Amino acid sequence: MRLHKKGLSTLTKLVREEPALWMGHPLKRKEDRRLLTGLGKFVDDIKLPGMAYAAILRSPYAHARILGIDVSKAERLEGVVCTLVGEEVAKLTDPFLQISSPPANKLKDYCLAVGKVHFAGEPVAAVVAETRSTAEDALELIDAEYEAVDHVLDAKEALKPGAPVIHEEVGSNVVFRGKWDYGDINAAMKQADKVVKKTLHFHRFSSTPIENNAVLAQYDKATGFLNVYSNNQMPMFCIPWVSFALKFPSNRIRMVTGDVGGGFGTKIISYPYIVLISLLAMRSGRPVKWIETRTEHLSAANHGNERMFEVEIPVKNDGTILGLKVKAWDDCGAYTRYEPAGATIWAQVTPGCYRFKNFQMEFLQVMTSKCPVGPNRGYSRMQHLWMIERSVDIVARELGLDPTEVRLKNFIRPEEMPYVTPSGGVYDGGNYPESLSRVLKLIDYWRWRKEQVEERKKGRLIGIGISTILDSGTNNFGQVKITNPENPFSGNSEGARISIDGLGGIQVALGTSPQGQGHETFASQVVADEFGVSPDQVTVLMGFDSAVNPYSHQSGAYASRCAVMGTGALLGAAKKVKEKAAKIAAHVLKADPESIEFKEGHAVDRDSGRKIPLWQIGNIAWVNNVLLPEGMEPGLVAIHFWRPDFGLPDEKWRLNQTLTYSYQSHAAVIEMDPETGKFKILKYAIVDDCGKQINPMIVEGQVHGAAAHGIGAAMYENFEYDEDGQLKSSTLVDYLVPTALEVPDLVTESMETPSLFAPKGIKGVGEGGGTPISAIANAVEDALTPYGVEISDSHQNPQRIYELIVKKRKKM
Amino acid sequence: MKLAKLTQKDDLVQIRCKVNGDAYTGTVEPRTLLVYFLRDVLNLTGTHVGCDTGHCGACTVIMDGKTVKSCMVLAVQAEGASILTVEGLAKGENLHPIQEAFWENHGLQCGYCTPGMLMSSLFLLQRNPNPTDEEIRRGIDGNLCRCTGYVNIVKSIKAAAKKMRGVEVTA
Amino acid sequence: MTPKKFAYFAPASLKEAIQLLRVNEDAKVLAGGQSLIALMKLRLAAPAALVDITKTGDLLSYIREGKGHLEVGALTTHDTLERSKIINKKFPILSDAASKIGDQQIRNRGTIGGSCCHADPAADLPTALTALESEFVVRGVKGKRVIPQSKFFVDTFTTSIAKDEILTEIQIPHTPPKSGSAYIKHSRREGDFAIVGVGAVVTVGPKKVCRDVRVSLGAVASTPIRAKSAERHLKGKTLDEGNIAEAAERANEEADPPSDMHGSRQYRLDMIKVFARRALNLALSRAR
Amino acid sequence: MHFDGTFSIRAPRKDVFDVLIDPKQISRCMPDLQKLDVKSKEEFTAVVRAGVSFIKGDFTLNFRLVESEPPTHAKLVARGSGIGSAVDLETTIDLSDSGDGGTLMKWQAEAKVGGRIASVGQRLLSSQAQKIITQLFECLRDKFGTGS
Repeated sequence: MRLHKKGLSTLTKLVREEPALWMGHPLKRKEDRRLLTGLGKFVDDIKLPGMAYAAILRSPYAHARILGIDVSKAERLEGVVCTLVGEEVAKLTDPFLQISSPPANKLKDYCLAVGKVHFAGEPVAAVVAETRSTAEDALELIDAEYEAVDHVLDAKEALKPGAPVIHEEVGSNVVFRGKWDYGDINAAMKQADKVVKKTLHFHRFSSTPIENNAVLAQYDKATGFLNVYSNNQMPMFCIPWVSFALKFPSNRIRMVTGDVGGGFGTKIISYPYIVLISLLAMRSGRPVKWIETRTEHLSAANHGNERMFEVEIPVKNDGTILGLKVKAWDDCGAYTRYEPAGATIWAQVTPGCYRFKNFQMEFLQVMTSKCPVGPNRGYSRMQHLWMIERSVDIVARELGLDPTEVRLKNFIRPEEMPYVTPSGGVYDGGNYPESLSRVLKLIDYWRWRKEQVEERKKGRLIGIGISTILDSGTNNFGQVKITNPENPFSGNSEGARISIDGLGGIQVALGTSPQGQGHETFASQVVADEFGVSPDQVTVLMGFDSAVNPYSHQSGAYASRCAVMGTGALLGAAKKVKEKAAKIAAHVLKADPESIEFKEGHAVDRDSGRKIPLWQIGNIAWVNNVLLPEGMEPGLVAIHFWRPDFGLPDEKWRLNQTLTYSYQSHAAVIEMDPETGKFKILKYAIVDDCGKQINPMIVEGQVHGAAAHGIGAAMYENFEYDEDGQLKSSTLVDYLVPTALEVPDLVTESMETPSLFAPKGIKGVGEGGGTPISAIANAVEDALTPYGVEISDSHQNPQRIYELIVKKRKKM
Repeated sequence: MKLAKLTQKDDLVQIRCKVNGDAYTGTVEPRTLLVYFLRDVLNLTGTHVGCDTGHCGACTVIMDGKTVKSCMVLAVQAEGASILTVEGLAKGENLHPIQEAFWENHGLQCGYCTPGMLMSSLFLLQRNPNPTDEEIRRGIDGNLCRCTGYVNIVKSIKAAAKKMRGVEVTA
Repeated sequence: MTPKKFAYFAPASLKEAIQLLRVNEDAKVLAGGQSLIALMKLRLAAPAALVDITKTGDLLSYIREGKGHLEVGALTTHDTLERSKIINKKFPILSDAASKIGDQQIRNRGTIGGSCCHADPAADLPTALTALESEFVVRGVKGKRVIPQSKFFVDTFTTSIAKDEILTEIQIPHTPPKSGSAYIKHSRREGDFAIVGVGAVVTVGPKKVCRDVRVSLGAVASTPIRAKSAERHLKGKTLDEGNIAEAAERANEEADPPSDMHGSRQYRLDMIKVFARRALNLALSRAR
Repeated sequence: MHFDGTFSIRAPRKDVFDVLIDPKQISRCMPDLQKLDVKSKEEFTAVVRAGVSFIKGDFTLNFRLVESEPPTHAKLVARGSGIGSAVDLETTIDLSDSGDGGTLMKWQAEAKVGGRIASVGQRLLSSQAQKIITQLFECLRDKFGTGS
């Protein structure tokens, strides 16, 4: 890993104290053999005896009253096991928990629409049949009658008096309205040489993992257990939703995940489907499998938050940004499945990487007749960071300065770390100016700037865009108390169990439920270092099983938390096991437990040099237990739950919302075809810093993936609705996921500034904050400098760019 | 003229084909997609389904020497065909050089697109043992990946090409 | 997603296939199936029967010289077309089009005949074949007939092939010496359906005068169409940048494009001009 | 989707109006009528087979005559479903004398299609809807022989 080594900063070298053997090593992943040979275990690969298949009928209307659903013809079809409609669901279940405050929390959400449909694609009925095809055949036989009512597709429209109300029980379409106000924005406005104003729009897209949502539910009458096999990303976090809706005891719900084909946040809010399929399993008495189709996924799983901004930026002529005043409208679609979390999570990164202290944000979250939103790689921060990074470039353009100059002028300096932001965030170390200067070097910024001028003379339009953003990780759930102080969540926690069995085998179980991030590998590396063994000697359980793995109800893979939280939990468990193992070893070796260390598969007495193999300690602990020290409990296993030191929001909503603040600088060079509005990326470079790296190969892979998502969002992926509220991009024909021909080669380099607060100096990585969305928007605007075109949308659709050019040409 | 046996919508059709070298005979509904025949009937669950329209490529297998999307082929169309799936790549414990290269170069993360990606890589390298980056990217343009940004996949295929040409790979 | 039920036939000869099409209500020919099966899975199409013509034993995949034209068997795959030396040399417009269809797996399986019979107005090969004034050989109960290109594409997804006829061959008339051809499309990603697809064939006479020119457009009407006004403007004129640009300005006169999220009607009308010019220039550069 | 048009018809207004509100007459102009069930003068159900080429299916449409001001104005609404999709159609017809003893017919149609067709057939939806609706009105016009 040459790049990785190059990326080591001086600071890191100074603090790199103990010689870690496996941490920092680009170890080949332990998961890969099964995945490469077709032996991965995804939900759809599981077959249970007597299993039947479910299919879901969905609303063709964006907003309509359900007049009646007749399933009799479907039920008569040979091979159909049972059906379920919304009216029955309303009797069998309670509405889902809501995390908003009144009146938005009056919203009634069920796993099938009850009385009314609220977006095109909403489930209205379900069928269970012997085969997938028969279930789909049966859907065609259901007669559903609707009466369309007015719908609303735009957040600002949805606020107007007389606008259709999506949920009557709420009384309006507002989910949340809040004002963050720090420093003195009015004074900043007065001080300013200029106030830059802009209206911006962040579009809808989603991470679209290649594996769609999947649920297999089995109600075991004998044990009274509900066994749920799914690819949910936070299986234990969704337990309250499942348990309360089904009125089913939580201690008899078993949640299992195996290999998961990507998540990126989109698999967090699949609880309505878990409840639906569980109901069907209970009704049919059979294990029931449901595999979401791609069309279902795109139209009804969840989209990323769409957001509109009105921005005012007071600046000095030298490029100093004095503050930021923003009004934001967040469109969360028809339900609040994980909202209004998104209405606060952006505040993790309130000022971005910049030093301004005056900040005011009025934030409105609004419901519309569109697919509900949910977490999506860079959840809620990327919209905000895009707005900030776009604003910085707009400031540079309006002041006639180079965008890098404005950034360098306003960046928080490394010597100011740890840096407390106006909103109470505590940045845990980093060197933003260095990150930027490295990426400029990597892409050869100044050469491109020269070339740009030369090429422009020849009619060739080159654009260079840069962006430096924060990639906050390990969230403090205290942030959701901002939208509803009654919410019973705060902090974060994760569990791990380590055991050394009677034959010396080390087994590890974690609460994190991975979707491709390589948890088996990183956990092996961390534990191997603790016990002085090779990662091969450590077995980490794959997936997650609530009957087997230790967990907290905050367990899961989301918010870039796994490496940090998992390591915290692993270190705690290892400490407990080591302490006990040391006592046993000391007892056998007649040594002081304090002088026992673990090396090369042995417990070694530092003083005498005598040693005892791990297997022998395990043997004594579990089997040969007469040899145990007097009074010691047999067994060599420990569970540890780790939590970072988090607080609660104060009266001004100041709060450190995450533990770690990784950051990345991106630079894109594009070439624009002004005749068509289409452009291509000529070069793309990234410098990331996620603190100390456990496995630099995995880190680099996460950086690549996050960048590809951002590039896809910036250039290809867009959920667009027609005037009737029908999603135009509900298949991969129109929802354009980039292929290998669209994603350019990504040149990467990394820095390693250890976190000042997280275990081992690790920081979360993987979301990338949607950086390419701003880097590319900035590059497009830069390329179009001769036309003076302004980019105010996050999606760079060729037609729109073309139209902007045409409009300017007419004026020229 | 004698017509092929007239079948009805509900009739099952017999098919014979070879999968990973083994001969199979079975009956299927005409509408059964090849991917479900492989997954549900033959229990070869390495071949995945990721979309409805033949865009994601997770279901890619090699049929009579060429990559096809097995969700866009009816099982009955595979009558008499010879099919290679991801399960047929490794020889016992020995991984195929392409599998090795993906492993060494972190060419996979969640692993869901990987089986299809491997099949496309094999087809590409059989045709073109020494592809350029551009040729590699074109060769896998029918396989979507959401985890890797394709960077390490391209790298893996390059490394696999070297291995398959017998050139030693230096780290 | 799975198709609705249908009956499946794999006739052992073309003759038998034709009979099956005749006697089965609502039967559809299955070749590569790369468009049909997707539509059946989405349950937008639900033919009662499929007649699979790939197992007839009749030779339908070939590229060979005929009398004054090149003959391409209907089951020739896009991949074969893309890689054919003779097509590359004589009709680069077809290699251009074939190489831009879908992706490698689709090109491995999709066929030229299937693409033509499917008659999607945004498809690449029909547009390219329109510029080439190809002819379509179909076989039916009464034997063989040849349909000229101008009569072949009738409407969206509709050709003039009768219910009990099968397309067996496409005949591509040879172009005179000093001809060049090209197909380019404007699409979001490389393999996507065209927002605008343009085929161009030019024949250069003495003093760089345009002896003949044909420009075809895809995705801008219910069938591929010819940009006749542009052709008329260029014929007999010197093939220089100015004249080509002027002709391209007229290329959208016959178009009546639809709108979708990738391109509005107006955008397509504007793009026709851009891509007509580019296709003509590329075709000209290939005229030797 | 909005469509409209104007026709001249060589027939008196009253005759034209009577045809336009007669379910039997109108339904004959619908594409590939499979079944007609007239419940009353104001209400009928038609099953039509519609689509593009082989992409077609049966649609069950419930029609209601919601406004009728003989012989000048009528409004007919239809709601129905087919191919996993919902269809809502609202057509308004206004008749006036064209001066030469004939009738000037102004028609407007507002069509809403939701569900499978709308979500996967966007590229073709509006042109095909236009085709079907225009054909329907042209057929009605042709019943009287074309005007000027």
